[in-house]
Amino acid sequence: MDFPFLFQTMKTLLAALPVTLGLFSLSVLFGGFLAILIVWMRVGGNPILSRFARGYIFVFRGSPLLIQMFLVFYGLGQFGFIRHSFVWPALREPFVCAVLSLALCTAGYTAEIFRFGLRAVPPREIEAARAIGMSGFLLVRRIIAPIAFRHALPAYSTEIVMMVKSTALASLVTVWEVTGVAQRLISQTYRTMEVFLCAAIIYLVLNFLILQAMALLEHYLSPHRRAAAPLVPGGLPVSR
Amino acid sequence: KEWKTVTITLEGAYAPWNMTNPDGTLGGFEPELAKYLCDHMKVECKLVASDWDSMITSLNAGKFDVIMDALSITEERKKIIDFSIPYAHTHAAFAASKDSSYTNAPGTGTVVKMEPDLSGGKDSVEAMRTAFKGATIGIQAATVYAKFIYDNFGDIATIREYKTGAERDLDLETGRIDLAFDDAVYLNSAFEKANGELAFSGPEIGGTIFGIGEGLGVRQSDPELKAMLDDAIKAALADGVVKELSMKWFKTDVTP
Amino acid sequence: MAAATRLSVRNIHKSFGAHEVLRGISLDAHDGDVISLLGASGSGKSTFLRCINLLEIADQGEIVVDGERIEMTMKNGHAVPASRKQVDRIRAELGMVFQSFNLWSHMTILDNVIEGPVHVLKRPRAECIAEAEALLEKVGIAEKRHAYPAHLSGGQQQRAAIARALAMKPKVMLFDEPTSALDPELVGEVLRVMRSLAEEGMTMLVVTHEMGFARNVSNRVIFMRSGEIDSDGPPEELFGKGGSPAFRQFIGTFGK
Amino acid sequence: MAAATRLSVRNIHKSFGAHEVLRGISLDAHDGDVISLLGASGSGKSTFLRCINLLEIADQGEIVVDGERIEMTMKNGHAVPASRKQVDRIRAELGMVFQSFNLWSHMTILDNVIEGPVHVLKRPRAECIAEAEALLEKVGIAEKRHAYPAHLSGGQQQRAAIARALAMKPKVMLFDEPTSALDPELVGEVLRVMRSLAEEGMTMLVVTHEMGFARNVSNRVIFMRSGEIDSDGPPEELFGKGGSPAFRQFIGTFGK
Amino acid sequence: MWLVETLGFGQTGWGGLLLMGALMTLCVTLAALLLGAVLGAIVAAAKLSQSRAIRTAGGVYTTIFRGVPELLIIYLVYFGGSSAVTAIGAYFGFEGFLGMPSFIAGALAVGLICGAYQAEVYRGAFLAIPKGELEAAEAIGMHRFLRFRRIIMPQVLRFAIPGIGNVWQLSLKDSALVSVTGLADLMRTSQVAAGSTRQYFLFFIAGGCLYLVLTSMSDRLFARAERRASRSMPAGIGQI
Ligand SMILES: Nc1ncnc2c1ncn2[C@@H]1O[C@H](COP(=O)(O)OP(=O)(O)OP(=O)(O)O)[C@@H](O)[C@H]1O
Ligand SMILES: Nc1ncnc2c1ncn2[C@@H]1O[C@H](COP(=O)(O)OP(=O)(O)OP(=O)(O)O)[C@@H](O)[C@H]1O
Ligand SMILES: [Mg+2]
Ligand SMILES: [Mg+2]
Repeated sequence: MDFPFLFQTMKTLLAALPVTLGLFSLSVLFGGFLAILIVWMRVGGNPILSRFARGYIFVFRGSPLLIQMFLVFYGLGQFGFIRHSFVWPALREPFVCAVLSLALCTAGYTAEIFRFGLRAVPPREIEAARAIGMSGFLLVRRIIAPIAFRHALPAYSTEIVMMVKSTALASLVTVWEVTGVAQRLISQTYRTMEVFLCAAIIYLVLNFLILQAMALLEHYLSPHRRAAAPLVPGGLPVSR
Repeated sequence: KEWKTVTITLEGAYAPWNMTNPDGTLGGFEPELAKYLCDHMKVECKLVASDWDSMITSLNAGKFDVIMDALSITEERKKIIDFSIPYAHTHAAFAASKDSSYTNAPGTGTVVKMEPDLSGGKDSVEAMRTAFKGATIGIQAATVYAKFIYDNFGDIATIREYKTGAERDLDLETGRIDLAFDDAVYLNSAFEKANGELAFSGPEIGGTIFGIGEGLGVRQSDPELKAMLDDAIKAALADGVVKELSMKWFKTDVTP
Repeated sequence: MAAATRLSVRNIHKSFGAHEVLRGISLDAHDGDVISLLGASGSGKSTFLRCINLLEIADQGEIVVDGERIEMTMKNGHAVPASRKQVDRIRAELGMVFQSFNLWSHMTILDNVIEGPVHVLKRPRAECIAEAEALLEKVGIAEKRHAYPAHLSGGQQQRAAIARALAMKPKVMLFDEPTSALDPELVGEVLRVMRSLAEEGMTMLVVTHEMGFARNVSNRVIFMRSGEIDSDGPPEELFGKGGSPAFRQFIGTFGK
Repeated sequence: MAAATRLSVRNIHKSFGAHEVLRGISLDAHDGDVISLLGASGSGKSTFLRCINLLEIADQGEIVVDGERIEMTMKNGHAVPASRKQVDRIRAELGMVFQSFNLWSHMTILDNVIEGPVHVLKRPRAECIAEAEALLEKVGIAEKRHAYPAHLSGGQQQRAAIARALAMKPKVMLFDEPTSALDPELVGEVLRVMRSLAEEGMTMLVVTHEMGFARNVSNRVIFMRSGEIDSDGPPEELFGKGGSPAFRQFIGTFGK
Repeated sequence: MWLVETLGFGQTGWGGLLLMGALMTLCVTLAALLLGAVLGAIVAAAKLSQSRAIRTAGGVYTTIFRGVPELLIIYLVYFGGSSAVTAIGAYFGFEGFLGMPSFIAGALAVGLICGAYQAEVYRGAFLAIPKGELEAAEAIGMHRFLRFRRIIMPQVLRFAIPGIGNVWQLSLKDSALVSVTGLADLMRTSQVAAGSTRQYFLFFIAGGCLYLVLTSMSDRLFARAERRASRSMPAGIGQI
C-alpha cells in the first residue's frame, strides 16, 4: 500500500467535496419542492394537470440522467432564442445547469415515491378527517402528509443517497466534484483502484451519515409503531 | 511466446482516428493502419471496441493485447504500459468561433515548433497571451494540453475542463467558451461539422512539447509483441502507408 | 314538533355494484331528537350514516342540514358535491363516531381529540386542551391521553373516538354502534353522556344493537330492512305492540 | 370435574412498560367448559387471551394446553418459547377470534376461511371448501364468500372471523367479544352455534360484554379487575347473590 | 429523409445497432433484477431478523451497496472478479489471463446493487402489513415458512410492486455503466454513434427515446400488476 499516494489522493478528492455537497443539497431541496408540486398535479383530480405530471414523471424517470443533463446543458444552448433570453446568464453557468438537471430528475423519482406514500395512508383515517370537516390543504397538512411521509421515508432515503451518487455526473458539464476529480486523477496516474477506493470511502462515509440521519428521523417519526416501553431492545415488535 | 493472434482495442467513437460504421464494423485511420501492421507481422488480428475510461486498466488485466486509440506517448503512461514507436504525430492549436473577438490571432496559419521548455516558441506564446487576455478557454481534462494551458494561460484567462472534446466543441459553438485548445487534426474534423462557424486562431504548435506522438500501447510483460509492432510501424512509415492513410482521413500529413 | 328541523334526508338510494344497499330512505330529525337506527347486520345502517356526511355519495336523493341543502352536480356521470367549502362547513357541524373508530394512528389520543377544534375550528390550543382533557375524563381515559391508539384496548379506542367527535361540538351527531366494545358499566356511562347532550338540544342519530338504549334513551326508533325503513315510531309504541312482524322477530327475546 | 383439563394457566403476569396489566391470573378449563370472561374496558381481558396463545409473551407464568406445557427459555433477558414447532402445533389447537377481526385483506372471505385447514392442517381443498361454505351459511354470510374483507359491513366481518376460527376445529376456542358488532337476532344465532359446540365438547373462553350470554350460555363466569381475578364461579351463583360488590356494580342494572 | 436514413435500418442507418444495444440493456437489467430479487429477499429478511448480528450484517450490505458509487462496484466486480478467476485458473495450471465474461460481470455488479435497493423495498412493504393480520396467521398455528408464503409474501408483493417498478427503472439506468466491461449496451451504442457521426443531439435523443420505450413497456406491466394486486383494497385516498 502506497500510503503517501492514498493520503495525497484523499486530500485532492476532499477538496472537491464542497462542490458535491452543494450540488447535492441544492438539488434535493429544489427537487423536493418540485416533486410536491408534481404529486399535487398528479393526484389533484384535474385531468390535464394529471396528464402533464404523468408525462413529466415518465420522461424524467425513464431516461438516463446523463442524457438529461447533456440535453439541458448543451442542448438548450443550441436555441438562439434561449441564448438571447433573460435566463441565459443563469443557464450559462455550469453549476446552475447541473443543479437544474439533477433537481428535475430527482423530482420525477421523488414524486413517485411520495405518491406511493399517499397510497399507504389508511382510507379510514382520511374518512375520519373528512368527517370533521377537513379537506384540501388542511387535510393534507395534518393527516395525509405526516402519515404518507412516514411511509415514504425508507424509499426517500434511498433516493437521497442516489442523489449523492448522481452528482458524480456533473463533471460532464464541467462542474468538477469528487468523482470527476477522481477520474481526472486516474487519467493522470492510471491507479484506478486506489483512487476509486478513496472516492468510495468518501461517498460511503457521506451516505452512511445520511442514512443514519434518516434512520433517526424514521425512529423519531414513528412512536406510534413502537412498543409502549423500551422492553424490546431494538427488536421488531411485529411478531415473535 | 509465439504471437499467432493479437487482439487490438480502440474506442470506435473517435472519428476520424477510429469510428464505428452503422453496420457495426470499425473504420477510420487506425483500423486501416492496423490491417497493414497485422499483415506485415503475419498474425491474425481481432479488432474490438471498448470503453475509453477503462482501456488501460483492461489492457493490464489481459482483456486485450494492444491499444490503438490515438494514445499519446507520455511519461506517466510509460510507468504502467509500454509504447511502440509513434505512428503519428499531430500539432495542437486554438480554435475560436468565427464571430468572436478572439479570431485570427497573430500567427494563424503558421506552424511553430517548441521544446518542452518552450524554447523555439516563447514569442508566439507571448503573442497569444496578449491576444487571448480575458478569454474563457475550454480544454479536455487530463490531457497533455491541459498542463500547457494552465501553465501559460492560467493567469490571464478562465479555464474550463471538459470530459470530452466533443462537449467542449458544442460549448464553443454556443459561446459558453471563447476558445478551445486541442489536437489540430481533431479540431479540423470538428470544423467540418460546425458548418464553418469555427476556425483556428493563432499558430499550430508542433515539436516535442506535447510528446513524441501517438503510439500503440502494450503490456510491459510483452516485449516481443512491442518489438514486432515497432518493426511493422517502421515498415509502414517507410512504405508511405501512414502518409497515404493520413491524407485520406485527415487531409494532412501526420507522419512523425 | 316546534323544534327546528336539523337534518332532513329525502329518498336516498345507494348501490355497490349490482347490490342496492339503500332503496329510498327519508328521515327528518329535529333539535334534541335521539333517533335509534336498528337493523340486521348488512342492512345498510353504516352506509346510510356515511351517505349523510357524504363519505359515500348517494346515487340519488337530497340532504338538508340545518336548513341548507347540499348542492350536487354531475361530473363524468356521477353526482358530486358542487361546493367543497359547503361540504366542509356542513361536515364540521355533523359529528361522526365510526364503527371501526378510525383514530389517527400517528397522533396521541389527546392530539386526536384536539385536532379538529384547533385546526378546523381554529380555536385557541390551550382552551381546546382543557376541554379535551375534561372530555377524556368524562369517558374515563384521561390517563391514556399521551398513549397512541395502537396501545389502547378496544373499549378505550372507542371512547377516544367518542371524545374526538364530541370535541367538535357538532349540532348533529352520527353514532355508528358507539358502545359495541364497552362493558355494561361504561355503556351506562356513555348513555348518560348522550342523554345530557340530548337535553342540551343536540340531535343524534345512533346506529345500535343495544335494545336497552333504543328503548330507554331515544325518542324515536327506526328499523331498517333490505335498504328500506320498515318500522318507524317512538320506542314505547314499537317495543310495545307496534312494529312489523319482522321487527318483532328482530328484537327476539328482548321484545318478550 | 371428571372431564379432562384442556387448558391450564398458572400465575400469568404481564406488564406494558410500567403498567402491570395482568397480576397473576390462573385458570383451569375442562372439556365442554364455556367460560365467560367479564371485566371493565382496559382490565386486560384481551391481553390475557393473547398471552394464552403466545401473541404476547407473559413476563411470568405457565401455560399448559391439553396436558402439554409450553416450554420457555430465556433469551437476552426475555422469556421466549423454546420450540417454535411446539408453539405452532399448540396454536393450531387454539382457535382465536380477534376483537378487531384481523381478516387477511388480500384474500376473499372463502379463502380466509379455508386458509388454515388447507395450509396448516393440510386437508384436501375440496373438502375444506365444502365445510367452509357450510360454516359461512351457518353464520349467514354465504353470499359474501367471494367478497374481500374491505367490502363487508362490520357484522359481516365479525362473522367471517368466527367462521375462520371454527374452520380449524380447535379443541379450545378463545373468543374476544365475538358478538360486539352483531344485531340481537344474530347474537342469538351465534350463541346457538356456540352452545352446540360446547355440547360437542369444545372448550371455550369468551370475553364478552353480553351479560345475557354470560348468564345463559356459559357454565362459569370470571370477573377480572385490575389485572386479577375478582370473582369466579357458576353464573347462577354470581348473578344470583354471589360475586363481589365490584362485580355487582359492574353488572349494574343487569343484575337488578 | 436524412433522419430516417441515419436512424433507419438500411446500410447507413444506425437503427439496428441501437436496437441491439437496447436488447443488451434489457438482458443485463433482467438478469440483474432476478439476481437482485433473490439477494433482496435474503437481505430484507436479515434486516428484519431477531438477531442483532444478522440485522447488522444486512445493514452493512445495504449501506455499502447503496452507498458506494455504482461505477466502483462494477470495476471491482469486473477487474476484481477477473483477477480472482485468473488466480484460481493459475492454481489449476492454466496459463495467462482468464476473463470473467462481460455479461456475467455486468449483470452480477448491477444485481448486487439492485439487491440492496430491493431489500429496502421488501422491508418497507413488510412493515406495511397490518399487524393484526400477522397475528391472525400465528394464531391458527401457521409455521414461519407457511406464514411467509401465504400471508406475508402476497401482501409484500402487493405493497412492493411500485417499489420494484422504481428499482427496475434505476437498474435500467445503472446498466448504462456496464459499458466499462466492454458490453455494447444502449448507452454506449448511442455514444459510439454520436462520436462516429458527431451527431451528438440526434443520437442522445434517440437513445433517450429508446430508454423511454423500454420503461413505458415495463411501466405498463407494473401498472397492470399493481391493479391486479390491489383488487382487494378499499377505494384508497380517492379525491384529495
Ligand atoms: N401494546 C400495548 N402497549 C401498551 N399498553 C397496552 C398495549 N396493549 C394493551 N395495553 C394496555 O393494557 C390494558 C389492557 O388492555 P386490554 O386490551 O387487555 O383490555 P381489555 O380488557 O381487552 O379491554 P376492552 O374491553 O376495552 O377490549 C389497557 O389499559 C391498554 O391500554
Ligand atoms: N365498499 C363496499 N363495496 C361493496 N359492498 C359494500 C361496501 N360497503 C358495504 N358494502 C355492502 O353493503 C351492505 C351494507 O353495509 P353496511 O356496512 O351499511 O351494513 P350495516 O348495516 O352497517 O351492518 P353492520 O351492522 O354489520 O355494521 C353490506 O352487505 C356490505 O357487504
Ligand atoms: Mg355497520
Ligand atoms: Mg379487549
